[in-house]
Amino acid sequence: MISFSEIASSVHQWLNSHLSPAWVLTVEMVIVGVAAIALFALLGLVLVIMERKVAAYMQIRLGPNRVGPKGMLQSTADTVKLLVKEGITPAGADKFMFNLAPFIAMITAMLLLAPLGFAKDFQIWDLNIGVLYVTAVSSLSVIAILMAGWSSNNKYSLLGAMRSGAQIVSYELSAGLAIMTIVVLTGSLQLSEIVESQRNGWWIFKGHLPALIAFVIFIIAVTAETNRAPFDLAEAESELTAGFHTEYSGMKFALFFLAEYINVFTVCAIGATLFLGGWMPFHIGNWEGFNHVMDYIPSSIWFFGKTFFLIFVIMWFRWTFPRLRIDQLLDLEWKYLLPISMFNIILVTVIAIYHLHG
Amino acid sequence: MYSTTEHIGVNELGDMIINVGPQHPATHGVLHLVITLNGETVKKVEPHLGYIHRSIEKMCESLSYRQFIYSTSRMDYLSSHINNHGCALAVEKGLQVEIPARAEVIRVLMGELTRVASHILWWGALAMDIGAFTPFFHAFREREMINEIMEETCGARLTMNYMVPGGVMFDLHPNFHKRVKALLQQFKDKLDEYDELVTYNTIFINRTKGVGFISAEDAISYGMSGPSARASGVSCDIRKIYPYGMYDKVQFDEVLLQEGDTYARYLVRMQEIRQSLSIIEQLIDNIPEGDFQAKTKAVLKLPKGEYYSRVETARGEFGVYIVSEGGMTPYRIKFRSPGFSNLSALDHMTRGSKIGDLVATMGSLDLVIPDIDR
Amino acid sequence: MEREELQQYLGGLGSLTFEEGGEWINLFVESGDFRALMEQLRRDEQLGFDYLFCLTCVDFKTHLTMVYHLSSTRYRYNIVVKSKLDRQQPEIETVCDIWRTAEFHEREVYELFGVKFMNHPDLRLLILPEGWEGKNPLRKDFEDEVNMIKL
Amino acid sequence: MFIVDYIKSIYGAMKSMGTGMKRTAYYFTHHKEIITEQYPDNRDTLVLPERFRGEVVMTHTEQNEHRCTGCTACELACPNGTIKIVTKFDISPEGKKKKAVDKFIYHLELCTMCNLCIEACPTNAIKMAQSFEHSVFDRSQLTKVLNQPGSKLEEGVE
Repeated sequence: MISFSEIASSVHQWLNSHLSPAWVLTVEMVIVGVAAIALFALLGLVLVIMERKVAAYMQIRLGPNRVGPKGMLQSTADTVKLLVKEGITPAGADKFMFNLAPFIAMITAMLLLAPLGFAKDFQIWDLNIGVLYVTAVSSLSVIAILMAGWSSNNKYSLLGAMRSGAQIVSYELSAGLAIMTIVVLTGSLQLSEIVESQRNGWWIFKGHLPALIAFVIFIIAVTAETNRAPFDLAEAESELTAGFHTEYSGMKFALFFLAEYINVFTVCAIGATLFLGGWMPFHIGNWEGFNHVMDYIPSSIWFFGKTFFLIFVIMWFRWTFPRLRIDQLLDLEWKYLLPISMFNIILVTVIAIYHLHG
Repeated sequence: MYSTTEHIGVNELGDMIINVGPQHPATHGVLHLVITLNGETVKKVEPHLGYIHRSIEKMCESLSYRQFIYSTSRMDYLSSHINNHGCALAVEKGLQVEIPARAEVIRVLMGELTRVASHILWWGALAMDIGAFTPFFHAFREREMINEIMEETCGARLTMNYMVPGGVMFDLHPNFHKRVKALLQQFKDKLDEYDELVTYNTIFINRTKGVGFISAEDAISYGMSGPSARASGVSCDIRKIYPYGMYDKVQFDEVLLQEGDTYARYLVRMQEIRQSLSIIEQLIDNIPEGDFQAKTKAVLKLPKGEYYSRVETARGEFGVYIVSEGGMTPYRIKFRSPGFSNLSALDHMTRGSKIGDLVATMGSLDLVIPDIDR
Repeated sequence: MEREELQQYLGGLGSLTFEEGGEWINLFVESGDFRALMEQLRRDEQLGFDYLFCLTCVDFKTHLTMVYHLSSTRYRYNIVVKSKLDRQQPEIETVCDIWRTAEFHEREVYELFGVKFMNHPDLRLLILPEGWEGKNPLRKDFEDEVNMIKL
Repeated sequence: MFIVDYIKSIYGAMKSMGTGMKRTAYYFTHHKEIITEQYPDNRDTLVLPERFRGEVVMTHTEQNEHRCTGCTACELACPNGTIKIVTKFDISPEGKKKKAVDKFIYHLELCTMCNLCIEACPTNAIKMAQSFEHSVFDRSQLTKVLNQPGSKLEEGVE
């Protein structure tokens, strides 16, 4: 069976046999860049249509069903529409900052892709501080939002940006602590090693209660960090019309939109890697036959399956819950999530010291 | 109309001034609020009205007593039938006509259906204000059933114009009974679902409890009425205190809560849906036979004098004040709309709260803008 | 109190004239005594008219009449207080510190009828846009060639 | 106890959200509950109730006869000036002049579908049709003449 890692290594060998090592690296980087952008474009389209369909079914509607089979090309059509629309820069805006912000949002979202293991031995950059890199880069996204909100010269945008700043900075903490739980259990910051450590069971199953608590906190915190409902205060529709991207239109708006979905994808992929074993198949103890069938499913399908399940959960939240108020949002973080995750990390340290985990 | 600092956007104290509306998702129409903000905290709310003012009162001065009723449907379009009822009552007071029992029952039935439809839509809209989108679509499912009943019997879905002085325009449609029964059954199943989705949700409770508080004295002083006032413990249900139509012959409770906050207003309306359904349940099997319209003259002339009728719409007390000089048209009509008074209390209720609270409070008042502007 | 009793009681409050007929007790008061009477109606323990449910004005071509519909939530009395105003210089004391709902209603009457409410804290146009000061659309002699369609 | 309350509040919150999510999950998996009507596609099967008020039409028999005597009762009953009746004088066989309708002009753009004209008509000449797709590109197309050209008053209608 052809796997991603085999394709990658064959491409690598072919390039090595024809070019000098420096050129090989350059060509590979270009290939990776193009592949990443293509993946993002595709992911954006898929996630938008998925969100709309999930929302529609939960709201007893049909959802998009006109363009393409069952409306599956709707988001493509929307993208084309947004591409040809005029991108207006408001007269009072800080033009440079205003036009820069959507690209920063996009670039930070793309940077997060680097350490992800999409399939077995298929990773762009397996750096040894992968987890640290993820937490560090993901907090950059607040800069884009603040920039967009401030430079728009619109009071709604400003309010939205300020809300989002407070929100992302606070939720960084508990998201980081939830990730630390797994780091403590694994003893490594390298994402490939974390995946490898789950060969005999995913952390959510063998990590006892602390891993479960950390998982729940992680999901809540990343929902907040990506500005998704019920934590979408930055764009709170009924309060601030569209929040920080009120003034954006056309492709600049689409980039923000895309960045939001890419962020959702990357944080869900990280969640899947840390807690649900990344590309590791699902195994049950000694059921050899069952485990064999599970092994037969390609690792990339496992990875994307888990990621999309988490994305679905986050969408599920969005279409069920009302929005929190800004003070309640901060209450939730500082009074509930942070103390619990601090307590949790002590608990997990005890478990790790006594080697109670599998 | 505007203060000079408004164009700058910041006042002398450094507070930010924001225009919410006339086009804004939270105002459900063309309401324009100028709010003064200190960070996230609301310091002052000032409504600017008139974006949909059609001067219905002036228009009615040139319409006959048969004709003016239709225009009141366009005021509070969500409880148009009850508005029409109020107008018909005022005209009938002047004409001294006896309304057939069947017409009375039909009027009350339709009125309660309208109330349920209005409350259901409000439920969805409030949930949407607070950030939950799904309830809005679920609300439309039940509302659609009521609209279909209206369409079948009255001939229109929203602005029915089913009321004529002396009764109603048509008899009930043969399917009416069956459809209302189906509706009652549907609500039995679905009202609990509403509770699951919204009422008991922690986020919803946190967003609404203690938000937009108004005391009973203030509610009376601001002239509030309807569910918004009853949530503060003000007994003001016109159906109970000054019964009209059939309301003195049916069993229902006036829902009163003491908390006076957004959650109480929410609960009052949810309870009122159940009360209205019970009224419908009592009446649907006991519709008396007979005429649906009393005989009236082709040209109606009210004797010289003043006539005031009060009805309870989904939003509160609706009053029709007719001054007649004895002619074919009213000399002066004043519509006392519930939304206008309820809106005047908004500033008092939201001072010192957050923007999110302002939106929640505004949603809980159930404002319909054409009703405010008239 | 029954209607007659109430009427008697009200008669003792000052110089009023009653109008016969009508659903509720109608009382006329001179605009000079108006403010004192309204305060009494609100504060009197026997009456307690705390709910102003309708405030409007009627243009009778020769004069304007302010109409206040009052209700007492405690005793469920309803009365109508009226006051005749001069059509050229309509002026009356505000009641918006007694019933706060009057603030908006008086602003509405101010722009639609041109009645000036003395001591009103914020007497500006509420519904009509800028430039409508002094034009009073609900008066009987108001003409608008463009928007009014005569049937 | 503070800790007990704290845990209880967390549990209660989780439970309430769980019930909400269960409800949306139910609808997500039960596609039969979908109530969407796909309007332009279901035109063929769309049945409007017979009382639905779409626009005013004048009924004509197969012999191109209508029942309108031109009494202008509907014109007087209309609150918006939607109906304008232009009358003419027909010469009856006996040589008498008789008032008859020449043009029944109906302004759909002014009509609020209040049904008062239908109620006022003494001869049941007009009725409400169920058509509701009224949009046109030019406002003048909304002004209609309801009596068909060459139509006559039905025999026996006074």
